[in-house]
Amino acid sequence: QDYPAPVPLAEGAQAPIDAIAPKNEPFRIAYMPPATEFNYYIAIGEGIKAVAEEEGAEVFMLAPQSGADINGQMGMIQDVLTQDVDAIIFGTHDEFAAAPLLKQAVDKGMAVVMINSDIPNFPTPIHGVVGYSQRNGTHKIADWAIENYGSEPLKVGIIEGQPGYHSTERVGGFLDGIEGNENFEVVVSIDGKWNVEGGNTAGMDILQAHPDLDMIFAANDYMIIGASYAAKALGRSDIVLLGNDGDTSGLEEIAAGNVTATVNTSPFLMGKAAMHATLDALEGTYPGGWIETPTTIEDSEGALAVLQEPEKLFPQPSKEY
Amino acid sequence: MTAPIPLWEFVDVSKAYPGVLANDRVCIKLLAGSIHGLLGENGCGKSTLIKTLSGVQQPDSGQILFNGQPVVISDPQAARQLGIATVFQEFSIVPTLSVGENIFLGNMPRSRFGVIDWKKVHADSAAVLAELEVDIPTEAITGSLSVGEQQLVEIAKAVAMDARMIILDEPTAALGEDEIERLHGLLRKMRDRGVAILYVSHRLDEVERIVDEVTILRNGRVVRASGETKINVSEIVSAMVGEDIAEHYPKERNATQEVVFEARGLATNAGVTDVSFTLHRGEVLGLGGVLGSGRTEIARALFGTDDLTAGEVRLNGRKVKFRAETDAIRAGLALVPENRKFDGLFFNFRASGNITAASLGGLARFGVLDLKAEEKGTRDLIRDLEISSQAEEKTVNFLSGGNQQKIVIARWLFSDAQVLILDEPTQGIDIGAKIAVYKLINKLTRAGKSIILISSDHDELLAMSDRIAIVQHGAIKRTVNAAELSHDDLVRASADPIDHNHRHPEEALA
Amino acid sequence: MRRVFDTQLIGPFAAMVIVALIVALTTDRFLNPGNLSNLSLQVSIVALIAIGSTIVIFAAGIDLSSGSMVALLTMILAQMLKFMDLPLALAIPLILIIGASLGLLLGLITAYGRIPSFITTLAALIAFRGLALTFNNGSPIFSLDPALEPIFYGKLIGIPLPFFYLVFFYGLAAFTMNFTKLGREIYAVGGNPAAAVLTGINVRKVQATTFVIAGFMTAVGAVLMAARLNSGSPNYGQTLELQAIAAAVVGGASLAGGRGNILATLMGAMTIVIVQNGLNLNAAPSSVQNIVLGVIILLAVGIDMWRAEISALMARIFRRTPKAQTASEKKAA
Amino acid sequence: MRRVFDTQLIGPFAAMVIVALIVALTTDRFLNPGNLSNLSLQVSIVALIAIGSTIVIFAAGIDLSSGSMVALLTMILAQMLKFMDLPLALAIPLILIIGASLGLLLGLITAYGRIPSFITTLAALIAFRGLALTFNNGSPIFSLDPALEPIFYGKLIGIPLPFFYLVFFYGLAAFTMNFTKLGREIYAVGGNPAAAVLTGINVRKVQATTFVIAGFMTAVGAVLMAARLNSGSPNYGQTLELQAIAAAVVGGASLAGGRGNILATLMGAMTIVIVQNGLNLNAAPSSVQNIVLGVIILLAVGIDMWRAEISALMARIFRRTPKAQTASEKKAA
Ligand SMILES: Nc1ncnc2c1ncn2[C@@H]1O[C@H](COP(=O)(O)OP(=O)(O)OP(=O)(O)O)[C@@H](O)[C@H]1O
Ligand SMILES: Nc1ncnc2c1ncn2[C@@H]1O[C@H](COP(=O)(O)OP(=O)(O)OP(=O)(O)O)[C@@H](O)[C@H]1O
Ligand SMILES: [Mg+2]
Ligand SMILES: [Mg+2]
Repeated sequence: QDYPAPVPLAEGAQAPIDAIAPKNEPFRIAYMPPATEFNYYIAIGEGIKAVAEEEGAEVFMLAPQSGADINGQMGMIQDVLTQDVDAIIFGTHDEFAAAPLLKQAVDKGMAVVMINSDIPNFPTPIHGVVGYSQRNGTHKIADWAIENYGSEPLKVGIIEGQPGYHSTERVGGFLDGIEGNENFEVVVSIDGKWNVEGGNTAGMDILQAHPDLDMIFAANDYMIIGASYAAKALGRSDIVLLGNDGDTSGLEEIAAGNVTATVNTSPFLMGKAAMHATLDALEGTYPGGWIETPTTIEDSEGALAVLQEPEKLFPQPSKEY
Repeated sequence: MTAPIPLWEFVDVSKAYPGVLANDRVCIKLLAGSIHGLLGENGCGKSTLIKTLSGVQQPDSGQILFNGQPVVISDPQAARQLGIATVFQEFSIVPTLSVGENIFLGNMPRSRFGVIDWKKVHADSAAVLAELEVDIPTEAITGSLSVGEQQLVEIAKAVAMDARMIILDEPTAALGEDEIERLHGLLRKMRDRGVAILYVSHRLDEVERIVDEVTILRNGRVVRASGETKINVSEIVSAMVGEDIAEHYPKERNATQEVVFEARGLATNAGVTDVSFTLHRGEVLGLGGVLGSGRTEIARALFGTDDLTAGEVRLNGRKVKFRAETDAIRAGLALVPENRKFDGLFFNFRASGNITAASLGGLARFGVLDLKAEEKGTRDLIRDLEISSQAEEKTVNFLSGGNQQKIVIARWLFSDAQVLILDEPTQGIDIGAKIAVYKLINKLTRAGKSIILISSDHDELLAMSDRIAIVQHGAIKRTVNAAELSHDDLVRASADPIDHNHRHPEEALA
Repeated sequence: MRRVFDTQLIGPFAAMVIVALIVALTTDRFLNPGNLSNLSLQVSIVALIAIGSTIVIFAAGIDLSSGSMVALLTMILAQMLKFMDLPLALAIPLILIIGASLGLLLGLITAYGRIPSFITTLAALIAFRGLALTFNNGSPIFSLDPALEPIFYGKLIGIPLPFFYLVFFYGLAAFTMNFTKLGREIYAVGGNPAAAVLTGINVRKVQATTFVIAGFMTAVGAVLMAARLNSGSPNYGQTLELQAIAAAVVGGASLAGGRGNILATLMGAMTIVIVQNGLNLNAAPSSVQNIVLGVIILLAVGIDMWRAEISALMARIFRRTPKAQTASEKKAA
Repeated sequence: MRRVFDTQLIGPFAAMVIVALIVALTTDRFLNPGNLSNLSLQVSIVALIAIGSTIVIFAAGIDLSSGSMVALLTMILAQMLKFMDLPLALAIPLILIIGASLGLLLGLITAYGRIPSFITTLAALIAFRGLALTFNNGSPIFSLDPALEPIFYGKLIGIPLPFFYLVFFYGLAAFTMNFTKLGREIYAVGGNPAAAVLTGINVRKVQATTFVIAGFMTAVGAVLMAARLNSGSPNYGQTLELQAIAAAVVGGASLAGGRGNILATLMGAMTIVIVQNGLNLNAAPSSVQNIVLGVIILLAVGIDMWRAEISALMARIFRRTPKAQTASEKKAA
């Protein structure tokens, strides 16, 4: 099997697989992530492309540059709806905005699969959801942190993403994980805007305001990379820095010792799973439901191991490990 | 006989700006059916009085009486409702709009429901222009017209209001003799209809012809009320300046035989068709012609602004080609443009920056300016030319028009230009400042520099030029000694159709 | 009518048609009816906001605040609908009033505070987004009111509703600019404010009014944005102000003020959207979209600027048939 | 020296000091030496870019492109270091040359194409970011060169290097503007371009030169940005152009051109950064930061505009001691 067995979606959230009516030969599939600004979605796209090449399907990617440009993404979905595509693999920062358009897609007989998500009850019925559990991943890294550093009191800073589902879930998972542990005290939590620049500024600022911070958790790898430069600049090489994603550059930073650990969510493999499921849906052999892709916690050793298998990564590491 | 009640009367009106008392207890009576001249040096407060009467600003103290009753003119709209129409000194047309719309701006004819009646706008404005004997299409975009035409639109705008009081603040600065005559005709007609007219101009010959009475201001005060001065240029001048001025045109003759500059058969796409002349060391060559005859365009052609399509220019016997203004300046030419406000001055600089602007290359070594030399050179010039000493410390927007004009000319003294083209150098400056400019011209020619003088003031042109070139339709028709030309000759010559006897003009030497 | 559809429209119209032709040649999906009605949805928000931006430009101002104002207004609308349970019929008029009031505030600061509009609205661009973040802890508010969506996605006789909004508001704007006192005063103020003062036009009031119009139209755009996305978010509308200005500029409005045709802005907006649509239909990456949009802005303004040079060049190229001859040829025919 | 430190600096300097005092009162962390050296890091990138933005403004232009250009240049630098293995000593000069060349391109289009700089640089704002996205599939490039970081984080005699860059470039800029032909010509062109033409100043060349300077300073900023984050990204520098313009404006540069002091821009940038730092030290959310920044921009320009009114008001409030009296009192004392 190319992917783990799917879990059924919530009541009424499953669109009927047998109503999917592909029109093209080979299949024409649109990959529509929320933004091109995140390597993460490019990595998923590479997984999708890899499978498309194996299986002989046609894929194209369409996404706005900025993740904040939801209006732009809706415009693109609208433009895709006027074309004869057979399937849409999408990710969005605003499911309620996308719902009416995706409903139209389902009604037109397209297969609609959501990636990088664990929402079992998308506001309109769709065919499949592929992704890791956002909450479980960061819960795991909290557990890992307790195991490795939990023996003495720690002051923790959190760098959130821009407000929304992903930020809430990831930060929520981390907070759930450390809840009840007296040694963890969250002293500050601010927005790092999902990017390196924002993470750097946020890191600079929270370290200025709380020079006694011991640990920073950021809701993605870019922000923790940005924060790592701030820590370095302030001579804080002792601070524990935790991220989320398993972005290649994030892993390289961990291998280099600049960042402590991350949740590796293997976007490339997620993309492969999503593409297999979509093709199966078009063939009528996919039962529908949520495919949970695995997550692991990688510290410097683990990161090295992952980097030694570059065929499972995108982008490629900058050097051979 | 009891004096009639004036239509408008100012009683002890004062108005101060930061640092100046622009109107100081001014009293003036404006009678229906009379053209009232308001005269005085630059900055004596004429425009201030007019702005007060037009509702643009409120007086600090004093009363304004309308038919003997005190009124408040709260804004320009109120002035309009009280029957006041004003042609302001600063252009107040909107260049992006059509002529017709400009004429009715702020007062557009509207149908029921408040919808603008465009048919009526154009029909009515065409009628007004016809009354002025001006041939401009009402659909034309005003900004594309010549300066003179725009000025006529301004006047049409005031006429269209059918006002009982018309105020004209230097309406003729951009007009030629011909247009001035037509304007005067119209004003006389309106006066005879019982309209009150307030008229401001620095061209005293013209004032002498049109006004019925004059009020003279000095430093914001009325120095001669209506009826106290005979309407005659020399009386007016001595009242304005406060002393007798013996000679209005102190012309010195410094022309030599040596040819410095020569143009042969110049033509451009901007309207210059056939321009040939020679200019001698120390000579003032006047360009005479009607409005729009293309004198400014000749200046532009000589200065490298417009590309030549035919002909050649020689400097000191050698053929030169100016691809841009920079080339002309480097070769020793200078242009004092007709609109010093828009084309001449840097209002963000003090006098020194303005004076050295054309000589930065000479002041700099490896790109670094010698600020000491700049300071000293400009201080000397400011003293030499009797420019207000304020100019050393303040930016030039604080200076009077005459001082500003001297600074623009000083720029070319500093750069040591050999040939100066002065386009309307005395436009809008008072008689005292005019004489200063004439003396400056003498100083220049005495130092061996040559001058091309463009002026719409015929008396000035005749008096200050050594020779005069008659310009028609962008071509120089002939060149004659100024002494051999009378005022009437000049008017006739420049208005003449092409004179076949002078197709190949023999240049007359001074 | 000749006044409304004047020669200023020829250029932008030609540009739009040329761009549409090129797109139609690259993909046969462009001209299918579904896509054409899709276009009117795509253009609607930016084109409606651009009405205000253009009118501000006509009066020689500039409005950089509209994108942030959209974010702020969608958040206020979301707040009203989701947490205050106001009915739509009340919330929407309130949003329009708030938009107009914010515009009024900017207008007053600009006109009566004598602060250049670039600066006033730059400050607003920054501050409004900050204000938007104060609602709901800066989190987007999703899933507002089921009745909101049809405002954007609804149809009347098979035509998307936004098409009618465009017709209505552009019709109103064209009428205002060409046939009312206010419209002409806006042009006069943009063309020469000093002259406008002297002719008794209340210049400050007119300037402030253009910002009220802009605020109102931004609110209309914000309501459509919230309806389209069924949510409010402090991140919405980023760079929307630049797109609206781009529409005006591609339509030929001069930033110096005083001239331009409001309908040309609609064509400018259409041109931009057609290009984006064409690139989307051809699955061009967003990098290409940005580059093409930049080039279009330059070209549109450039062609307008170099009109004289271009026609001189054309004349030289087609020298054998100078104008006079063509005219006589016509007579002969 | 009187020329460089003229009266135009008093206002911006006073603003900076007042803001610093307020911040120092709200938090004792402000004045600790670590934070002060942090300030010079925080201000450096925007302040260096603002040198170019301000000089463009002096010549009556505007540069909206610097933020996007930073993104593009960090991507090119990253490409050079990571995938082309160029040494830093070659890559950095190349980036500075590319920045200046892009500036030249914008300058040529603006000056010789007669397109308003707002439009040229608006097009560039959009297109440069598109260009940045064409590298590395639009993904950021990390971990460039270990030698890059010290350029930003390094110290000399205990003082962060960016402090020296600021001293050097602001010194150079102040010298250029006050003591060189080019500086004088820039002010002349900004003050009255028509008069500048007629005095033989090559206006177009001067305008183009201001954009070359802006491009070069943006490249300096881009190198520091890449050094700070040891990476290149197509997302860097968003709204940086607005921050740079805000610094110029808070420093008192008039958007109409022709006047202003370049050192005032440094103070403007400092004022903004001190406020942000103060808010960060007090853990104020970004919403408040935006609102405060907007208000500061308005206040700075407003105070400049209403100087006459404010002093009149002050005089009325302290009516009992009018100027004349104060002077005589002084004499008595
Ligand atoms: N808006 C203003 N602010 C400050 N001072 C002013 C203002 N307008 C005019 N002044 C000053 O008031 C005085 C009178 O100016 P006004 O324009 O009335 O003179 P004028 O007689 O019309 O001169 P001109 O013949 O040059 O037109 C001058 O000293 C002038 O500098
Ligand atoms: N900058 C310009 N570019 C193109 N055409 C111009 C320009 N300035 C003036 N013209 C045109 O040239 C013609 C003559 O202009 P103008 O009235 O200035 O002539 P002139 O002979 O210089 O007049 P004056 O006697 O006032 O000096 C007009 O038709 C005008 O439209
Ligand atoms: Mg006057
Ligand atoms: Mg002329």
